[in-house]
Amino acid sequence: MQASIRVTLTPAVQYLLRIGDTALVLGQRIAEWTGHAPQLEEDIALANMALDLVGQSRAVLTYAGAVESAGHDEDDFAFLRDERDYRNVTLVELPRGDFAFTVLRNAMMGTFFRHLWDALRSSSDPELAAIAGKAVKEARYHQQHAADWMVRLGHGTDESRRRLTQAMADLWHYSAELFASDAIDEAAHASGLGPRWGDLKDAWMRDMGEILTASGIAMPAESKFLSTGKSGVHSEHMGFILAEMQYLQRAYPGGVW
Amino acid sequence: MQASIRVTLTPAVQYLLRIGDTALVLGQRIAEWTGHAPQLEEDIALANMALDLVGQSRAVLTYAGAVESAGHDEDDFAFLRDERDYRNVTLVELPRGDFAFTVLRNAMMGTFFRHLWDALRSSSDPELAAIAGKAVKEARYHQQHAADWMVRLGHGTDESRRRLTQAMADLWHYSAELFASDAIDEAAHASGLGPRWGDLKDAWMRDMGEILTASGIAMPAESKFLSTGKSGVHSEHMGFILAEMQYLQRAYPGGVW
Amino acid sequence: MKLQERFDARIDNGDFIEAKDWMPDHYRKTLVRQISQHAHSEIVGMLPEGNWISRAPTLKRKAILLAKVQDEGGHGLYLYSAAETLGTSRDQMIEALHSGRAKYSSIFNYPTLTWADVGVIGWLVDGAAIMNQVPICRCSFGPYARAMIRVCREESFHQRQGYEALLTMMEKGTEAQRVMVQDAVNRWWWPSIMMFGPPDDQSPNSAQSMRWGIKRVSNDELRQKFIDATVEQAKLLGVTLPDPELKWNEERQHYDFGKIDWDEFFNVIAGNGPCNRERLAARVKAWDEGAWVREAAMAYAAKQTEPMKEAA
Amino acid sequence: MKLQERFDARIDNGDFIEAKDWMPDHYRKTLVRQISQHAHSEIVGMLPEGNWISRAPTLKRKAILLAKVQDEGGHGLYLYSAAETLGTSRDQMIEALHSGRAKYSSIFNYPTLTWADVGVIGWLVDGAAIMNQVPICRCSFGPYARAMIRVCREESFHQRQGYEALLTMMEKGTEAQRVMVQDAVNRWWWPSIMMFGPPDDQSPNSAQSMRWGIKRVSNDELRQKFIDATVEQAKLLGVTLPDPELKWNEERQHYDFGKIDWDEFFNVIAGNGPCNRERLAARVKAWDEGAWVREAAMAYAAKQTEPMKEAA
Repeated sequence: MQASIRVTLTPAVQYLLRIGDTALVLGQRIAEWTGHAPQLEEDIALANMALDLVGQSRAVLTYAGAVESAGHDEDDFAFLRDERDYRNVTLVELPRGDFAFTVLRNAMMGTFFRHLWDALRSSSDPELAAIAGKAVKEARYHQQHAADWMVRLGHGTDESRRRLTQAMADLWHYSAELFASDAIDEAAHASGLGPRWGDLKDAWMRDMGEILTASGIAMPAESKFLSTGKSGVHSEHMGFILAEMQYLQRAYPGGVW
Repeated sequence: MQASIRVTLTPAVQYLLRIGDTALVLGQRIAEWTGHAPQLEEDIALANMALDLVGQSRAVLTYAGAVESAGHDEDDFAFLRDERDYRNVTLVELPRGDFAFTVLRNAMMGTFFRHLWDALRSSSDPELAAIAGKAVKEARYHQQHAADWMVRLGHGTDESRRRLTQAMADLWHYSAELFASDAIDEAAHASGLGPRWGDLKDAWMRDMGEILTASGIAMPAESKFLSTGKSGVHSEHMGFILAEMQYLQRAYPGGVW
Repeated sequence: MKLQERFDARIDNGDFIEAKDWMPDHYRKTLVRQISQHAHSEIVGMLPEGNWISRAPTLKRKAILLAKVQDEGGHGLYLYSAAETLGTSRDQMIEALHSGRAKYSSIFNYPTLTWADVGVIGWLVDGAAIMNQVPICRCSFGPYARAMIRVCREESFHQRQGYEALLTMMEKGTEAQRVMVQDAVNRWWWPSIMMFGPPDDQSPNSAQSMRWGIKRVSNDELRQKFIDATVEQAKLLGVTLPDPELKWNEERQHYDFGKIDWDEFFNVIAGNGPCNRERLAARVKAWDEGAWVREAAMAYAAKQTEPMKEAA
Repeated sequence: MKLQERFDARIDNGDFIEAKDWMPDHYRKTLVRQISQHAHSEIVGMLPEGNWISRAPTLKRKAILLAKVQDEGGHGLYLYSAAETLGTSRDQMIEALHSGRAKYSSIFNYPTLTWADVGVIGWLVDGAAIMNQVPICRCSFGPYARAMIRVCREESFHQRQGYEALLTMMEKGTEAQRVMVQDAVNRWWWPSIMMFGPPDDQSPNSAQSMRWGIKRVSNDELRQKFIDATVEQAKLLGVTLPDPELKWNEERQHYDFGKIDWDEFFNVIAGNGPCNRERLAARVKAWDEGAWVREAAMAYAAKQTEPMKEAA
């Protein structure tokens, strides 16, 4: 049981894993702040966000298991899948960085999820639409929370501005992957399962433009860098996340938790 | 195969695991510097030390397997043992810290191993004595390398002195565990397998006293803190070391590497 | 001393003292010390369990653990607020923690070594905490009593979750998991029963706190009550409590138990427990590394109010 | 131009040029660029493999990997020394790397995602490197040629170890391990054959380097030789190379192969590969965080020589 599962990677399953894995890995990273945040209110807010993301991931992975029809539950996907079968975007696997890094990533991902869930409310699949209906409210809060901090950091002190600017330099170029549509997106679009992620780009750019303007931070030019976590080619950070996350399931075969 | 092994923890096996595990975990920590040291010469020197320590660990764990007679090889011990059965001292599992922290720990452990291997050359067991004969030369070099850096840092700049002093405050109190003899030591002493670790304390204090004097650093008073890794009660860092180190063996049952 | 007399009368009458009421300095100081220590315990207590969030073995357990640790942060928040009504700021209390002047519950100076520790903390540590805290829901200082009501409700939920996690492993799990649970119980049992504090005859401040209605039940009485309840739960769970002298005393109608190693207790309190330095260092690091964030938030807030001042 | 003539004659004669010999400025600059780039490649190349030291699956493999990465550090050291004989200090070269002016081999901008990547790097990347480097053992600049002899000997040892690690997994391992090996081959094959550089007709500096005896064999010729050798090794290993157009051409007595995606190559060189930023950031971080150590060592060394000066 502790050997990895083989996933039948149909386009629909891949589309769902991209969503479920992105939520899970971002939740894992955000949860690292618990007990270590700059102030108690943020410990609580970040733990709450991580909890929302883990919850979204559970719903989507469970649903992916139903779509795959190979008997895999949420935990099989989370704990017994090889790195190469994980389909989250690379952005969410980067180490948590400082608070500016986390706030910017949360703004980018909160904005993305908000529009993704919003579009998924009209999914042809009622189960996914129902998951989206709940999740979109959470994503709106995540976006707002991060946007508020972006403004505070952008207009706070010289140091907070410097750190937020550095975070932009480190993170912005990972956004291209979010919108690089491919055959998986086309299939989801064609079946009505969900939107092409590329179709969310305009709304994302508009929101991020507003948040950046309000924070007094310039939007960088597009680069030719394109990360590829969505197709299972991750950064070198991913292996360490999974080693830690999956260790117990791997080391206690047959365990019931 | 990926489930943990059950180790028959006779006193002799425990005595050997303390040595083999301490070398292994210290080697694992020192190896983290590879590619990230302050200068290329130190990348090489630290990798070399890690290599020596892994080699010593392999020899001792293999020998422990022979003593245990349950068919466990070095890799069973290293990769399929639970944290609670690991018997290294806590000092070596602490995160690598800055270069001053590493240099001080290497001085403390290099000095300890030098005297331990020296005593083990007279082990009643010829195999362990042979391992010790080779290892003592390596430990002498590790001690010397660390001692040289202690002097440089102690008499270098204000910053290097401040960092070395901080490392003393963080590390020194972990030395008590090295010399807290117990029934395991008594049994090794009685059978002639090896010295009571407590009997190495005077020589260690003398060497460390010299190194500290040469570095212009005061020796702290003894505290009542006593770490307990040697009996399998580790710090919270240990679980993360093992999750990373053991992941592949745990995730690929039946694998041949 | 009319104020003092009125205060004493209200205490005797079982009335709540509220923040703006007159109170003796010593009462105020005792409360600030106790409530802030309690708040610090919640915050420091986030660390040993937080240590397992990234490694929780299922997504359900990860969610439960995240929610629990988040609740502990929430408890810290209410308790700091309750203490602040007495005129000491949260920053002052945190400074006292970081400088080592203020204490937190010594139990959090033990490490969480396995996943079973998370369940055992829920069962034993939260269980002992609730036993300690339920009487505080009737404490004479209103804001503290009200905070404790909410805290206790959530803690007892956590305790049930911890016990349920252990029960799952013991009843449905593998032999390796049962070994893990028993090992965790072995390590946490004695520290848990030390959580009620030193024996009554060595607890110097208890009498005054009893008199003031801050403390309602004695250390030894609470400890006995906890042990009596826990022995039964351990049986149901299928674990052994690591005390060979633990046995039912028909005459006392209580469980007798072995001698507690108070030297260990006082050594841990004195700073020499397995994790004292690391716990405090983790809190100080989070605080120091977050300084620029708090400064930025304050600077931004100040800028927002400036235009208003100018307009006034 | 007597010096120039004598230099040309020695080159034509196949003699070594030594560091203190006269040489044209452009020759010197070309060598410094090439040797330092080579040294940087060794140092940056420690990172992708170093990434797996803590996770090596057996202690033997951990030791082999540690020794290999250590050797790469050693290669960096000889190569920096060889370049230093030309009048540029190691610090200057490192500064050029960190500022992005100097390059390193683009292959190290790909991530090591699985343990099999470590074996494949040994087999393909070291294999390609050796193919590139063997001719440099006959390069016209003596210190570089001599450094390369030692480097090549060690590299070919590493290549055999990498291949052997893969063979073990393919022959004795599980199906999951074989899938892992094939996946790593799929990802590293094309970047490996790009290591020989752009096609000869797009390689502007090659002619001059050939003329100077710094380069001995053309990019395309080396690439073909590597492919021919590797196809046979792949068969023995039991893996497929991910190029459907790869097939023996009886007439050419070589393997034909598919079109190389040079856009990818130039995009990675331009800084947009998967790991460019992280590799450079890791090196800069190590350097910056080690500044105080180097300063302390220098300050200490200065203090040691001071008394001597005073005595003089």
